[in-house]
Amino acid sequence: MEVYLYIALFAPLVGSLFAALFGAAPKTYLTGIAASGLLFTSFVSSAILLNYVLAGHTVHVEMMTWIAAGDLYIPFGFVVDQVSVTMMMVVSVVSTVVHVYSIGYMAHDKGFNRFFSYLSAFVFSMMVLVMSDNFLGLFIGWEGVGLCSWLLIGFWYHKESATWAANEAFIMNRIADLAMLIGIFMLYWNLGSLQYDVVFANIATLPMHIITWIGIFLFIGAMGKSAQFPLHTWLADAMEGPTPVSALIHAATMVTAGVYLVVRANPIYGLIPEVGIVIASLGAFVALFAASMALVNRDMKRIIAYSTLSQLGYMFVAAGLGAYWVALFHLMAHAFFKALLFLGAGNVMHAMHDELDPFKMGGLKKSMKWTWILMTLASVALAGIYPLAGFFSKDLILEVAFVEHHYVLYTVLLLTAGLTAFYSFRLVALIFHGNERHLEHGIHPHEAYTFMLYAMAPLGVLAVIAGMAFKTPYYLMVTHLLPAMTYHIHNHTTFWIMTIGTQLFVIAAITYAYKKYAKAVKVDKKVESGLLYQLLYNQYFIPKIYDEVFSKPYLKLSKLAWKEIDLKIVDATVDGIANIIYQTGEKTHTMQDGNLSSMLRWMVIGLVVLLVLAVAFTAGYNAVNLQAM
Amino acid sequence: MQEHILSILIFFPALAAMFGFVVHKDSVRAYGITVAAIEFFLSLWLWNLYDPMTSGMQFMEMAPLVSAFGISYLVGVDGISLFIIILSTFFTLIGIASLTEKRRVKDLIITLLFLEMTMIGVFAALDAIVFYVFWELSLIPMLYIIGAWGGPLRIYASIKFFLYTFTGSLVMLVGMLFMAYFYYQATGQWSFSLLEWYRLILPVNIQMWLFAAFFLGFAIKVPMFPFHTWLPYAHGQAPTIGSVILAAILLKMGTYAFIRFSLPLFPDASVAFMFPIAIIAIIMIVYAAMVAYAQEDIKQVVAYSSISHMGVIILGIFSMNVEGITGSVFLMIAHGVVSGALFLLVGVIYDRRHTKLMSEFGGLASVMPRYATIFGIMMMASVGLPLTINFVGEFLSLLGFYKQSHSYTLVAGTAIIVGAIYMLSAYKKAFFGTVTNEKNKNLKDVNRTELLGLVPLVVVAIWLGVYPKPLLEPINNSVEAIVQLMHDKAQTLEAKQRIPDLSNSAGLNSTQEAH
Amino acid sequence: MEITLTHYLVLSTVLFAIGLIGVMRRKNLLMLFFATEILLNAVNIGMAAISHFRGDYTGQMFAFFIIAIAASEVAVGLGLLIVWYKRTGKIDLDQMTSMRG
Amino acid sequence: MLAPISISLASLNITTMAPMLIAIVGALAILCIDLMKEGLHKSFYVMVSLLFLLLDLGAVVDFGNVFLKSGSVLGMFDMMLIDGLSILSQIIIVAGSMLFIPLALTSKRFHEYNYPEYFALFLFMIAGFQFMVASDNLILIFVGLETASLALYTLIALHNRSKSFEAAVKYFTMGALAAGFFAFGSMIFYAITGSVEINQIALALAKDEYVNIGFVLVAVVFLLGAIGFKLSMVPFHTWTPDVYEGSSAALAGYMSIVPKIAGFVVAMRLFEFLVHSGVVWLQVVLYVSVVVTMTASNIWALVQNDVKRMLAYSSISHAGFVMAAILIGTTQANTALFLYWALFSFTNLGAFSMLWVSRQKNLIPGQSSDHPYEKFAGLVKTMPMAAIMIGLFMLSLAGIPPFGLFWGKIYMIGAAVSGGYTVLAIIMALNSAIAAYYYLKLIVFMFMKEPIAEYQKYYLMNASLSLKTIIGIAAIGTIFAVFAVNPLLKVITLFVYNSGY
Repeated sequence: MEVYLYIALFAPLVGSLFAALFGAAPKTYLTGIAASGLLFTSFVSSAILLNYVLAGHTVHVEMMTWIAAGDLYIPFGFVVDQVSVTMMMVVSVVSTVVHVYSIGYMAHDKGFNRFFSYLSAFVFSMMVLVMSDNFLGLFIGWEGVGLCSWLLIGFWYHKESATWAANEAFIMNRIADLAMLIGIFMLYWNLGSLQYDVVFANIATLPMHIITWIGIFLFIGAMGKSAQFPLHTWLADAMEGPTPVSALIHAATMVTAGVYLVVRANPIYGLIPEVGIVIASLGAFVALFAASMALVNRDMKRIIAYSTLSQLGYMFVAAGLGAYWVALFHLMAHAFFKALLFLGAGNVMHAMHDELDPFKMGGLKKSMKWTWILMTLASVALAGIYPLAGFFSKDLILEVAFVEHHYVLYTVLLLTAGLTAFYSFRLVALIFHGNERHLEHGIHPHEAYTFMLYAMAPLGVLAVIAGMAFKTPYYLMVTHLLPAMTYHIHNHTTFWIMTIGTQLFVIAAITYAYKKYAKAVKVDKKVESGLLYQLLYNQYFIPKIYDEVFSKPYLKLSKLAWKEIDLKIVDATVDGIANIIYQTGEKTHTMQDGNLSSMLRWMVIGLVVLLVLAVAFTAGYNAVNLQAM
Repeated sequence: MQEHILSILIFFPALAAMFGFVVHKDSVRAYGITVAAIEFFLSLWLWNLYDPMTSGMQFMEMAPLVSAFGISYLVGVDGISLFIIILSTFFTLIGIASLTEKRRVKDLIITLLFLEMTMIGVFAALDAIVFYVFWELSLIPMLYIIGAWGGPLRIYASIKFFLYTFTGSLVMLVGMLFMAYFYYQATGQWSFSLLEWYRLILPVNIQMWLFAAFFLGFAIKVPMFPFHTWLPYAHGQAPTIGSVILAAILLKMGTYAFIRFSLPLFPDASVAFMFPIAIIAIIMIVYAAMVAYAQEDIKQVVAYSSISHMGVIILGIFSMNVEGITGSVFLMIAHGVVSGALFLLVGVIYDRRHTKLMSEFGGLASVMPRYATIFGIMMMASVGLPLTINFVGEFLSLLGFYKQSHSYTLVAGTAIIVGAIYMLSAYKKAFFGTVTNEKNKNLKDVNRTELLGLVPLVVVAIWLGVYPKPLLEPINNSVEAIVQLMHDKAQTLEAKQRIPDLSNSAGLNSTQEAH
Repeated sequence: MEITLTHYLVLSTVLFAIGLIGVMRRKNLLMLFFATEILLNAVNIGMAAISHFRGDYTGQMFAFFIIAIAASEVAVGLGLLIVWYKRTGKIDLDQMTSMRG
Repeated sequence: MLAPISISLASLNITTMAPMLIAIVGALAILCIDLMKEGLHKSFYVMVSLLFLLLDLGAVVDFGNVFLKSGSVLGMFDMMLIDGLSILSQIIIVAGSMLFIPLALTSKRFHEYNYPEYFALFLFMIAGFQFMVASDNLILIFVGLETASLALYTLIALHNRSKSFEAAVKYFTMGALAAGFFAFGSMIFYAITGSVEINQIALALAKDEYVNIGFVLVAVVFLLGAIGFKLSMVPFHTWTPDVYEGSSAALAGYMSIVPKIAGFVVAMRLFEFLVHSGVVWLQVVLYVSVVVTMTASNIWALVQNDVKRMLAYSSISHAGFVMAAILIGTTQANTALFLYWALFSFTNLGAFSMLWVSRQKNLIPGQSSDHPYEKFAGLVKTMPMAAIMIGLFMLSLAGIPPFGLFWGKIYMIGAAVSGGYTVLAIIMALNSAIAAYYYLKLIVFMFMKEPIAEYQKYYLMNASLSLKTIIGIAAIGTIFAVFAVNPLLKVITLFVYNSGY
């Protein structure tokens, strides 16, 4: 089995390096095909491992020593257990799909080879992240995906906005990474190891406040990667990257790493339910908060990004409330339909010559039938309509909140579910229904390459069946490792009222969205100039606030530190001391005026001064001696 | 020959430099590369001969020099100095091999070879005066390199570099003499041998003063805030090769000396000064990073980034535990590789455009993709991405200091944030965007000579990031000896508590007494 | 009034002071040399007097040596002065400032 | 009535004067030879002088052996005192002179070397210095001092340029004033103790427990003025830069070394017993004057435009540095003094010789002095070896290891540290840093600037084989000093310690 583990892990790396070989060469499909093929290999290996794990085994290997200093010992160790194999499957499936899709999507891009190199490198990092058997190994993947995210967001580096967004993403993640490092430090100094098994076995022996702090710091780390408030702004900006990237990284995999971390560290969080409540509350808040921003946005990809953010909130609610397997389940389901949604958006963008404003589109279902179907499917799944994936995973979270008696959270999530349905179908309606507004802009859309659609097909299937088909086997498998909590509303009436009510609520939201946007778009000036609309449209002014409160002052402070402190105080002091010495020389060396008289005078003055000192000293000396006598 | 390998390593370049006067100026570059390569392989051989399981000094050589005053030629290596020596030979080789300077190459190469001697001498010396001799002597070649091949402000920069460092080290010299005097009082004999000094247990108040005296010398060299202002000038004006050596090796002398002198000689004072120094280190980290962010000249960005990274090294050293000190030694090497490479990279673009202002560039990624890639890798290494060389050192240094103080480490840890800010924004300014400047349209990508220097560095930066064990193990063993020594010598209760006692732990199996 | 050693010494000191003042004030090189002679001779008086009062000849011996030295000094000094005068035609100190700083 | 004088010739111990007599005989011989045959080439006189100096040195070294066997020797009515200090300083004086005298063999003609009197005066001067150090009798010290000084004034004046005369007159006049100081100081000591022998004075003072402390201090003030003048302590230093500038570089170098070591020995004899007797005033005054001398002259040296003047100030600074030994007064410090000076003489010899070889006979228009910094601009490009040599000497002067002066410097600072003068040690160290600036300035000009065409033809214009040899010796002495330090230290410590210092 270890062989499969290594294949699953390193096949993407090989793909990346292979593509990198052609980095500077002109575009060749070979790179794309090879990378995709290797990923497929990785997927197959993962599947084999999944099979193995399903049989109740786990694989744990230690490849080699990485860091050993003092008592610290960190190997490159990898573990395939119920949790990581789930993640591996998600990652390898989505990334294989995205790779194949990208061959078409990036076909006309100069940086084709480079793109596959980055993309495969990302998959490798992600694999390291999920498969590592210790916290620092996870951190390698953690930073690795950050790097690839930076590379891929800024893939079109000639665009100012893209590079800016790339840097923003990287730096924001770094802020969170610091907290994560601190969490790791705390683990090490308190437990003497960073291996999962050692840590989780001994964590309960620590005092409560230390566990709490560890939990908090690790969660802050997770917040960065999963773009939780207040570190969320980078995710929307990250949409500057190519759309497959958004599908893979910023929807399906990387952003869920935070959730994965919390799930993985469940023995820690299990001990500190208060922190769990905070996580859940923050998750719920983000779910609503992000959904609200998605309501009015006029950028297709940003809408989906906010939706992702919102769904991440759901996952954190589940994780925070101790329903780790639910969180992981939603993570998986979400990965499928959200990636699908993004890839569909990619098709639309291609057809629309990179136009992103859905208000400039419309009626695309004629020319892009399959895309329409797939995106609608994904949206339905996202909205959580029975029997698609979202229903099983998302509604489960609502139930968790309800069962755990967190009715506020439940209400918020319910409301968000409605909002989700609304904005999802607002988007679908705007793009695929109504007038063909894009004709005004002289754009003639066309469907994407067939193989791209075929590539998307598995995701479509998964979006439909993932919930229905996988829930039970998944539950059985993963609860070997995660707390096996079941969330059943024992009162059947309540259960049915809740389920049907939710479904009706969601359907109502969908209908409203269709009604409002499917025919003609009426721009309501009054609403748009309203405070609420402006607030939402400008993302609660948070990017602006960050800019004003952090970025600009930091730059100003930096300039101040350089020009005023460094040059005018620190350096000037040094030069000042030197100058004082030099100037003293300049001023006083005129005492040597070359005139013999003054030279003689200096000598006599010296003598007289010494004489005076001698007399004074003698007088003082005698006085003291007299007193002594 | 094995027992004299250190002396050979030290004096071979100097001898070769003398011979170099005879070599014709057209062939001198080949000569320089040959000598540097031989020296590099000698240093590798040293590594090969080195027993990584032993913590004490190896290949010791001793010859009395001024026996009446206790000065002797005493050299040796342990895990701490071994790799810095190899780094020195490595960078001299890389530096000469990728030399693009056209003016008076012969003088430059001879100077570099002399410089190599002094660098190795500093790291191999175990006698305070011999150490001091090489320490001071290293200033002169550097002075010449900056002053003769530098930019428009080169004379100001070189003199500032020299005088500043010289002033600090003179105070340190007084400290050394005092130390020797103290030894004389204790034993009735003069000695400047470090190993002898290690045996002394000094009264705490004397430790404080001596620590301060040594500190000044080392701090200026490192350079620590607020003694750092010579560095931007030196880097800004120095030719590429000068900056490379300065950043890669010369700065390490200060931090190395902290480990070699300050910690084992003055354990109590080190503990007492730990937090003030940590504050300075934090200032270095954050403040230098901010200043770097404000720079307009890309070389200055790298220069200030050095200060910032040196802050982390200092923090690691004063963590007083094996993890931190091992990390800081490793980070010295890592920072040497990375900053050296970055300066080489800046040199590449400077050779083409004769400017280092970022506003002059933009969009280089499309004109010089290979260059941008290598720069990117090195930048990421500098930022401390895992699996690159810097991460191991930074992680261990911060991890080490976390044991001493949580809040300080939290603040110091912002290094990974602020570091990313200035590096990424500089990279963005220079490499991203569209090519707006006409002059940049037809720039040539890195050529073979330049790759000759850069590729090995990239390889090392990643190799040691993935597999740092060959270095970490010997470093760790030697650091354990030092930490144990410090613990044994510590007198104050605080010091006893802060410095871990390794004698009970399993880690000491391979450790012997340092003397 | 009996003349004691103190008187001699005071005289010596006064003469020395006069010499000093002369050294400081005189701008004429020749006069300056005279002033230095006064200095040395002031010492001679003191030496001779002390020698007498102590009944010890060392002081007188010293005085003789001082006289000899003073004489040679005059020889050298005047030599220099003459050359200087030949070259510049002046023996004014204020002219002699080609080197300074 | 005079008592009958009966002195045994043996007790006269006339051999104690042998070294000086050799020098004097040499001088007289040169004069006689000139009477017999005129117009001999200067090389003849140089070599004759060298031979006599060699004999002189041999005699001194011989005394060294005697001293090691049987301790100090007195002679000539106890006027002569051959102890370790006098032997060491005589060795430095004679050896230093031997190294300087070949500098007369320039390739260009300088008119003073055509006079045999020049060499005769030179030997007289050496004899004078030797007398000065080989006695603790104030009379003999005074006589020696004046003999040497008068000869030196003349040597300076013989350079036969307007500036030389000016220098000679200045030096002479101030020297006369200093002589007055010395005489007056001696007189006061004589008045309160009835003796002019330093050890007698010390005994007498100790006996009455310094009851006349006021007068003692006044005497000390005058002697300090006189010795301070010789050692160029601030503010008695004002002659130094002008005289160095006015005289030839060779002679200036000589002046920076030999007269000063004589002065140091006298100062050691005169002041150390007072310091040890706990005369706080003197300690304070010495402390202050050491610091002021070092620092002030360093600061003035910074702003000089002429290398020779810079070196003049630098040698004031070095003298101040070494004066610290007298303040500290331990054996280690006194040893350091001799060690420092021995090493200093090699380096300074080299530095001034390098100026001397590039001396031009006439100034070019716009040139204000003999050796402006600009003259050396870009030297490394035109004459790399010369530049490296000058650079070497400058680095040594700056105290950069491993060159000569560094070892003197650490031993001296080490002495200060062990003597309990830690602050002084730090001041001394920091002064080295200031000093580094002006030495570096020359290096900067040589190595980092472009050559100026007009000056180029003057480089090494004066060089001849003998000058190069001397420079070579100086360079070897400077570079390999590290190997000489240990034997030097051992010998010096032995001599100094056995002399009771």
